[in-house]
Amino acid sequence: MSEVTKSDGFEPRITAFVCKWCTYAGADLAGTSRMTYAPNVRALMLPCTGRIDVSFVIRAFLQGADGVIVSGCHPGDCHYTAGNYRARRRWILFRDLLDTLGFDLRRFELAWISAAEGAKWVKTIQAFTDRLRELGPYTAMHNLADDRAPGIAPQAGTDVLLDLAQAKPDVASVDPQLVADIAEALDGGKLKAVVGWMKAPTLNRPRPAWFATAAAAKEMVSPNGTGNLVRLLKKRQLRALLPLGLVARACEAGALNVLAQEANIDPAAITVFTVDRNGRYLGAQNLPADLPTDRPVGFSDETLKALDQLMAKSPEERWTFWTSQSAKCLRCYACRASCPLCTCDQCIMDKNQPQWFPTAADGPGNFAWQMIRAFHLAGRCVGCGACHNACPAGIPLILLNAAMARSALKNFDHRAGVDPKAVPLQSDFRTDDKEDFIL
Amino acid sequence: MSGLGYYPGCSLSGSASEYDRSLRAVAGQLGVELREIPEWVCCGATSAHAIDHNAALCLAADTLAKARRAGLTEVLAPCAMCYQRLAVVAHELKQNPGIATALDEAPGLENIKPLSVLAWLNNGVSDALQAKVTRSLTGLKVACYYGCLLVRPPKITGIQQVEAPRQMEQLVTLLGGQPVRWSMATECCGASFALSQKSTVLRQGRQIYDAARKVGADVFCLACPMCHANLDMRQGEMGIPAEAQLPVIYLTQLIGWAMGLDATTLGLDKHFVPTAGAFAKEKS
Amino acid sequence: MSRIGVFICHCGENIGKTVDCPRVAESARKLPGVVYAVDYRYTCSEPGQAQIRDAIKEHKLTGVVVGACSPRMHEKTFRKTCAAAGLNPYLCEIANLREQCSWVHTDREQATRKAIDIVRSIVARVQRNTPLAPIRVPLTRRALVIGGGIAGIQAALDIADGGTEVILVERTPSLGGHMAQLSETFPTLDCSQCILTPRMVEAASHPNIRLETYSEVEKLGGYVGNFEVTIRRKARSIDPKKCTGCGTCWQKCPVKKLPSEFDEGLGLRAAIGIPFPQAVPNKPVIDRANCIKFKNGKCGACQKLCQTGAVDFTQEDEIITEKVGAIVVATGFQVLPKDQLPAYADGDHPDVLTGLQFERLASASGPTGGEIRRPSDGKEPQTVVFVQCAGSRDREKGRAYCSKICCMYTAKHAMLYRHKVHGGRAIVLCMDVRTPGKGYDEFYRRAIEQDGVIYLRSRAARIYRDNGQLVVQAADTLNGGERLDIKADLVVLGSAAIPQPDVRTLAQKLGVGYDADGWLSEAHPKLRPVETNTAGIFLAGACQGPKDIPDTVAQASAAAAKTLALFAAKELQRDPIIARVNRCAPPVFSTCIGCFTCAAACPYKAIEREEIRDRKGGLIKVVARVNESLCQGCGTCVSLCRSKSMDLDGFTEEEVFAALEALVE
Amino acid sequence: MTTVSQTLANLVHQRTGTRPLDCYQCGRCAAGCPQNVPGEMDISPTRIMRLLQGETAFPEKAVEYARQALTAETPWLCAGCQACTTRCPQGVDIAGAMDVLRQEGLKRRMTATTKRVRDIQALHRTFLNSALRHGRIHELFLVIGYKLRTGHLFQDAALGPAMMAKGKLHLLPGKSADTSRVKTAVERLKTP
Repeated sequence: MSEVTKSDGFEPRITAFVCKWCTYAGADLAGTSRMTYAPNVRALMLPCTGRIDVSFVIRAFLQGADGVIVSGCHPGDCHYTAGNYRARRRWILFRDLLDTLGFDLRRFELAWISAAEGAKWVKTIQAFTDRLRELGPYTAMHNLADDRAPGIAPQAGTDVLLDLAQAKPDVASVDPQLVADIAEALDGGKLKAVVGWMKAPTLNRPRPAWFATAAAAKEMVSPNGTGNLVRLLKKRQLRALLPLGLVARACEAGALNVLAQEANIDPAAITVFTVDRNGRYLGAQNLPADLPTDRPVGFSDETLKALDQLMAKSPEERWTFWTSQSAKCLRCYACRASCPLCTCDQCIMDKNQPQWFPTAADGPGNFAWQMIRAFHLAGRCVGCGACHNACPAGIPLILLNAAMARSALKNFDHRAGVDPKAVPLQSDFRTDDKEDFIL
Repeated sequence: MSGLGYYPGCSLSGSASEYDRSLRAVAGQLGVELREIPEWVCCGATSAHAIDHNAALCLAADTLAKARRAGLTEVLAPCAMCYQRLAVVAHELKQNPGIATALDEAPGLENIKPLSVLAWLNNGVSDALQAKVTRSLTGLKVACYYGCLLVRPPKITGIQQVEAPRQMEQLVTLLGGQPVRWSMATECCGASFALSQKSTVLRQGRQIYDAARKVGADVFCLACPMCHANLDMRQGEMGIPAEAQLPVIYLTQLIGWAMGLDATTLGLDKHFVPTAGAFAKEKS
Repeated sequence: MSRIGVFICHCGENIGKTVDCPRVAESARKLPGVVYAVDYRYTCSEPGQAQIRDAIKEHKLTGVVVGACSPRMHEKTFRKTCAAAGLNPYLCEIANLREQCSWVHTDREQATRKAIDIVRSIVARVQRNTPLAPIRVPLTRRALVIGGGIAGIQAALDIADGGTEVILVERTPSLGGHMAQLSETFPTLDCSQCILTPRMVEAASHPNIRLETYSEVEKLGGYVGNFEVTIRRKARSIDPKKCTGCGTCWQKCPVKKLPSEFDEGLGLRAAIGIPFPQAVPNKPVIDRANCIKFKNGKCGACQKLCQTGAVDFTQEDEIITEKVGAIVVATGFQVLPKDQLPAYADGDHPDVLTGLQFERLASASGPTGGEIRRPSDGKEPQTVVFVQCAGSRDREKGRAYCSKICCMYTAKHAMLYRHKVHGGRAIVLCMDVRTPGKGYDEFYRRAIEQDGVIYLRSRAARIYRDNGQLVVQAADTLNGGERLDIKADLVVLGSAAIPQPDVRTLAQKLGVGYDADGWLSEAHPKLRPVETNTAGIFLAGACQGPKDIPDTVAQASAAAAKTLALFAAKELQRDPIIARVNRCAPPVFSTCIGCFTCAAACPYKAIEREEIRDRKGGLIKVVARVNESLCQGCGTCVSLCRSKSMDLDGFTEEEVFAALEALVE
Repeated sequence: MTTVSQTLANLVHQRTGTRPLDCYQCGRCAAGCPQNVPGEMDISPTRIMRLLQGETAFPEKAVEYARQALTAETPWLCAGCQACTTRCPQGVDIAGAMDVLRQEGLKRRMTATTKRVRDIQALHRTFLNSALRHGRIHELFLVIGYKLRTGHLFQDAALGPAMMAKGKLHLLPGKSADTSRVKTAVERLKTP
């Protein structure tokens, strides 16, 4: 910080991520044309905007940047055909995430700058620097980055109250036709096991379980538990029991569709016993499982209402809310473990070469984790709320997921878990994807 | 079923009453309940859009609003001009929600769908229609005359075959008639210039007549009161001797006749050029 | 511990004037891992380079950072210098102190601080760099040319003359394409067949060319240098080895009244035969859809009468696969069918001709022997109206583009008509007449000045039948837009050139891009006009966009040159900036979980499935694998990989992270 | 002189969503226009489009070009048959532009003043007034209104009785409909 702070005023620190073929060349052109601009920017060259990861941006802010700019070839001009179109999708989603978090969007700039647009590079950098000089240091972010003390309780009076409790359902009796169908499939040898719910041994709560015989299936209770059964497919033991049945509510059916989309399961090896939200058995089917399409899959009306409440607050209020929430995070990763779609063998948060974000349960580490988690689920999360219900610290995690799902729906008419044959949201693009923030 | 919205428009309430009568009779035969839009107002054609953009939009939008209030989602507008004005405003409402606002209307007015007589007969009821044909028009050579606004412009009407439309020919064939191929099917008749610039109407009408005559047509078939007035009332003025004049028959009259309805019910007696001859030929 | 050398260049005054180079070198010297740092007046000069080479040897450097001009300027130079001293070139990185620092800033203090930051960042990055070696790919020296029109013939001949084997695939029974149908060619009016047929024969008899006529490409696998193509040889029902091309069969065939495709429906053909007398090869094909034998088992006259027993009704399609190293796509174009222009006499009038139909009418080998007679009644038309832009430059109902060839061929048509019908009236309806090309404008002026063709600046609104008479509705836009209804005996359209209707299917098979209209896309509109985005596949002729014969031939030769240049190398070498999926020790093998989010995003289809199996062949897991030959190194897959199991050589996660982290002191 | 706050070309763009500037003067509108014949339109539709282009392209002549377009008889002799709009290869709504020229001409009090144009305007005015006042058009009243406005008292004198005999012309007005909402809306749209 001290290096660039002039005695007569604040000098922002700006990190630029630029593509090699257009913007880097455009910045070179500004040099060969002997234009001048503020010296605050440090540019890192990447081959393509497609290579520019959200981690770069998060990390740049956490290590003290007051502003970050990402720039590459104009749509249609990508040296690699379409890297910038995919980047555009990425930044549309990511900016919506930042907005949900109450991030100061004036500090994150995007621009298409071609190799011929030296003047645009100069103008963009100069305007961005001037704006950041005006805004001053990004204290809110620096405070978060410096916050190495874990487990701070929410500051009194700063918390935004949301009607979003964790669910705690009781055991209920199951549709007998469901049990009969499952028993028949198991008896007939059509399925090796069926994943469903049983009563927890000590509590009056449903607990996930799998049933390998018709006799065992008598223990089945109504599928109204708080987790997502599809999570169990991460278990090796269960994977050995194909073909497999699964009692599926909308969110489970959706999650199965996503797994099929990502080649994680063989659709032919799964039978879905569909139930509606009241536990009524609708019948057995193969993937793709049918889903309601009237809203982002699975998100409850309460969740969407709470998201509206949150978004009605000012960005500063949202920032305070999320930093105080994230401070409660223990980094127990119950959210990760409970998620049916956190399928990585090795999570990026556990990777240490390089280690993008702190592993400790501190301010920057927790915050980065929540961002990465939400972003990795963008276009995938089916809104089951398992993470939300599993969080021992009571962080309303579902809101970030819902914000991403809403962004995907609004910007790309994308609903997660609907079509196993669809191209994954972030892998796909349309040449006419709409945004209004890229210069 | 809620029945089909019906917008007769001014002409069908006046000089084109036989179009109205024959259409209602045909709908009755087909079992389609027509529900006239309560308190409908004039669509403004052909003058409103010529001199007052906003008046043209509001007049037509008001009718759509009244249709919606009556619980209707589709509005049959038999008059080609009315149909085109309603279709234009439905299109315009999508771009310019201010029109609905000015009328104190909730959004979504553009979802009320205007229906031309061709769209109605071809898509909705053609099977039922075929079943009702009792009197084939065998041998009757029909010049199907679309005029302008039944098909144009395609952005509004959604009809792609705008240069060589065949919807009316299909219906005539269905009735056993023999549509002729001719060159003036979508040329203009001169429209409202009948009063203010008569030379246009006489010139265009004569060209249309000549083209139909040359290919041996027995009758004109059309679906626009303005075209009908210009062609039916003025063949004499065009210098065509009475014995060579061609009857000008509404599509619904032709259909009604094929269904076995009598001439008076269909208003065939209301024409300037006598129609009996054409049907006499068919009978023999 | 790494041993990095840092070389700060003054670039004369260019950097030195604004940036305090000695201070930058001095600060670099203090960085961890740096064992040598120096500033010099011109590092790119020979003594400057010698300084680097010497330092590498003397200080046993494991990495080099040159603080100088943009890497786009001299990265290659300095990497070569390092390689000469035995250091892997990819361990050398450039800190851009000129274009993005000294030249754009004026405050010496601030510029120097920025330079120090940049050098620190690059030093940190270089410490993470790994040695890379260029990727070598083996090469099959054999080319495939798809399409046997003039473009394909020319490309095949040029490649074959270069000493390389060529397979020339044509889907119709004969070589020749549209050029064989043309009467005369502009601007010289030489006879098209006279100049084309010798080339067809040459192609057929060339020792390096193998013809596959009446055949189509079914499937393409592999990548540049190593394609594997599947070709369907359609059943001719004739054994070409036995057939002598005597012609008895088509003379005796009882089905004679089929519309000839070659004559654009203006002439007739039999159910067996060759498309035109000069066809290459001169071997007939049975049209099974119309042959009586195939319809009801009777007839068989051709078989009975064939003296060599060449007719074989039982022949079946044959599928062959071939290995090739490069592909030239020369699939050509079509002209717009007239039924797509309903405003022009409902799109079905016999006396409204497409441009190609008029070529047949004017051709000495055509159905009328070159006499201009109208199809409806065989009369000689006294007024012919030529309607240009029939489907072109009509973004609302047709195609927005200019078809490029119509102005010239219409001038030619009008001229030919006037040559053949002396008293006839030729009226051309045009918007602008576009005649760039050698001798082209002179040709068009000649049509007006010498041959008396009338040009009317108008677009036809409508063409209609008036009691058997065609009437063209026009307006003289150079005379205030006055309406002119022209009575015509014959109308000839300047029909738009359109892509082959099934070109998209072919493009998808080949992995080649196409634009919204369906023209195949070149890699760069200016600098790479014959390459496609798929390495090893080139374009020739009108499949890429409407083109006349000279342009087509030029592009075909260019595609051939590109193919031969590719084949000139012993093996293919590529920059090793490519993505990789990580591998680690069992039982993990790779952190990749095979979600293939990367594969869906790869613009080059470079990501494949790899099955990891145990010794007994049991499947352990499925992971992604990057095909080195296809990957172009954009890194989009890395960003999409949630577990970061994918990485990009040259821009690895470690390298980017180090460079970013080191921006903060 | 009229102060022109907005070019005619811009108004056409606003009201039709298409731009006269897109016109490339191919003449297809003129070629297919039933009224672009001797004795009818004085300027071809193609030339009207060119005038609207000139109005934008040459600001120094904008007023003059606008005047030429507005005072031509052409917009008033356009029958609104939409053939031009339908066929325009550039998608320009030429018939819509004619509407705009008529509307603006009346607003700026700058139109052709020939007898036949005055007749046409009189009919339109009579018609629109009648529609807005009564909600529906009564044909006999329309004809009478028009004749009173123009003085063409005896035109088509024989047609009236003949129509009446056929039951095509009614002496008494039919139902009328409420237009108060429409009139309010028109006023609201006038002052945005």
